[in-house]
Amino acid sequence: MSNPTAGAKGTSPFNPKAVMGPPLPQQGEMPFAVVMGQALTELPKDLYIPPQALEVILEAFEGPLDLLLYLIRRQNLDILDIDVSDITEQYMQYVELMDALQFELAAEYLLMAAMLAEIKSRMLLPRQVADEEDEEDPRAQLIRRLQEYERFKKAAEDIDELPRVDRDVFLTSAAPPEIERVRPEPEVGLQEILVAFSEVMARANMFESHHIQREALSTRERMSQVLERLSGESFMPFVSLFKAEEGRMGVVVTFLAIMELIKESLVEIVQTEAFGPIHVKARVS
Amino acid sequence: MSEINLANIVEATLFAAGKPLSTAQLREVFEEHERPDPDTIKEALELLQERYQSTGLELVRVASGFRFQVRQNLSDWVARLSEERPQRYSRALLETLALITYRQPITRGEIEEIRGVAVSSNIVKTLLERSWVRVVGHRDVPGRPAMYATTRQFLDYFNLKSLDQLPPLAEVRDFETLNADFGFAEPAPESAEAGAGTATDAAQSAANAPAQDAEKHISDDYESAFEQPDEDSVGDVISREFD
Amino acid sequence: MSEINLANIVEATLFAAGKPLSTAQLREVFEEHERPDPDTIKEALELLQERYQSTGLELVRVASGFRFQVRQNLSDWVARLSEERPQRYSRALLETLALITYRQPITRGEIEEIRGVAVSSNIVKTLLERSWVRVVGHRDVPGRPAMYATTRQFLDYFNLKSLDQLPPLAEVRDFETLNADFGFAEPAPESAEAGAGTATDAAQSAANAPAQDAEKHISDDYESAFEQPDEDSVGDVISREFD
Repeated sequence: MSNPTAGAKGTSPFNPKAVMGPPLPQQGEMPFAVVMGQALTELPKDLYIPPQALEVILEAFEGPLDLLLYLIRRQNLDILDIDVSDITEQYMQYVELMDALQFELAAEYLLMAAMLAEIKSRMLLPRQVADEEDEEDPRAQLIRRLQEYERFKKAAEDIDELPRVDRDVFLTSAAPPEIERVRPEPEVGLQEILVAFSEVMARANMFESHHIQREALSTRERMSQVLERLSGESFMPFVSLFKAEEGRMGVVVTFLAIMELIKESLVEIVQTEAFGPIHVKARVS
Repeated sequence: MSEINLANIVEATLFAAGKPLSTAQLREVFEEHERPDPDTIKEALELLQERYQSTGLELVRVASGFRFQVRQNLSDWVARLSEERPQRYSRALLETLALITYRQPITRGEIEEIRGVAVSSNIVKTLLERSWVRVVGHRDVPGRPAMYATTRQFLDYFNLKSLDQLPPLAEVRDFETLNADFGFAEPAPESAEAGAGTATDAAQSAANAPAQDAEKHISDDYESAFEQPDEDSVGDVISREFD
Repeated sequence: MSEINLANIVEATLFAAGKPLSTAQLREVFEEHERPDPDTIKEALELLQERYQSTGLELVRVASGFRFQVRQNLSDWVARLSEERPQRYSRALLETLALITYRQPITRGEIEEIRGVAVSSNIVKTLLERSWVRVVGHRDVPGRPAMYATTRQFLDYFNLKSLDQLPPLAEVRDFETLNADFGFAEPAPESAEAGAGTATDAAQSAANAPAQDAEKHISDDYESAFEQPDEDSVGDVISREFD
């Protein structure tokens, strides 16, 4: 059953293999890295950092807030009880060490150092209640930021513990049956064709042609029909292209269509003798 | 929680694999000390075959091993799952179709001349495949290009008795007359509203953005017969997310 | 050949889809005249639930719908199927994801403010590519930074039905105590930290598009849900999932 909120650190019931690498130390610290073959899970008490380890240590922290949190937690202190002065001292030592080693310091660490320095200097001065009306005490600000950061650091750990696909949850599938694919044809509205036509004609600037204006569509349609009937090589009698049952209008339209086809050199007409039958044939070069 | 047993493990493994697994591969998921022999695996497979007897799935053996597959008699339903939404035709295709409609018989070259851009083969192919357009002859010019015309199926699709029922060219330019002529306005005023809206929008966008239009011509060259389907809008997604 | 019935069709469809399907999507595989109503689909799902009770699979509901998945007590065996170890995610990525999850919609700048460190573009790119987060709008401040929110795919990946199934965000201790400890004279105005933060967010995005605003309200509701003790997310029985 899905039970997403279960799974306290290290006791995940979902998959013991979920957590890779060396086991987590009990105090909840992440191992920083393996330096010269040894897992580094804790910073040395005397704050001495082997130079080759500095880079990994810096990488182990997610920024100055994370480093500060670490320093506080290492002393087993509640954030609310921290002695800002002590922590500042330690933090400064770290930053100085980084600096001494020509380490390219992240701007965020220096900014934090400046803030800590300010807090420390304030603490040396007598408290002036009145002056601080509209300005927040940097200590309160820092502690609030630390607390806020810690909430999300914890939330990130919680998310990491959630059962997840391909680690704890495996999806299933079965081979589909043989499927005859029928792709549905797109729908088109007549309106769309008219709009498309008017747009293309507007672009081509061809609306002014009188020729086009006069032309009845029925003639065009009949032209296509006649051409199709003439698609073979043979001659057709001219009169066979007319259909009496279409009435006078049909005869006129067919006649116009044939005239237009002749004009466009699409068909040729042949008359072998004067007043003899006229034959029509599609032009073939 | 269900029992952890051999059949269940084999079942889970086959469904998670997404491909056929051999008996040897199935044995691999067990640690050495608990690994069943091939015959035991086969027994489990037989048991599973029975388990799925009256379901929508079946355990089958194919060349590379065993797999669960959907029963063939359910293919109609499963097919609808992946049925593609009907695509929309591209503007280039609609313009080509419109030109064939109004200027038939017409060659590809003539269409290109009016549109000012090449007509892709895909467009012509799509129209021929849909049986909306046919070749009615070849123009007697070098290359003997095919002349295209519309078909009866085209008229049927648009519910027209003949091309005559389309509005005359002179009126197509004027969208307001077009709607009136077409009788869009008479039976359903609302749909006429919608129709007029679309037409006007299209006309406006065509008139308003000559620069975009020029770009469009270029892209037309590369355009296929279909438009890309629209992605779900973000708003759509988020509102459903919390359903 | 097995019978063609509703449960079998739903079963086959879910297995063939290989991704979660909603009730609405399941109904779509039926032709209109035979389409069952949502309640009937739910009955079929319940029936399947029962059918798989003693098997190696289970039918579960996640954010985007229903899916069959391997029972978690069998994941040790199934995991051995794949050579690759499951991916691990960096702390930076997880923290960024946590902030987006619990503080959505949130900008990169706001994430950086809380984490006290820059968020690398790679992290944001990875989250977007995995479709775990998406851009839901832009904050109406200089630069118009993108606001990120989580997706249904994110919930699916973590086997969740909705955001309120996530473990609640840890409480912040009362600032009154804090001030006392430090001997500060005035009570910190930030005591209602979470509420104040949200209110500012809302005010900032108030000028944005109404659609985004609407979205935001939805997320607000869910955000407030995090602050309260979770009542029904833990060990939600499947039978209730069908309600």
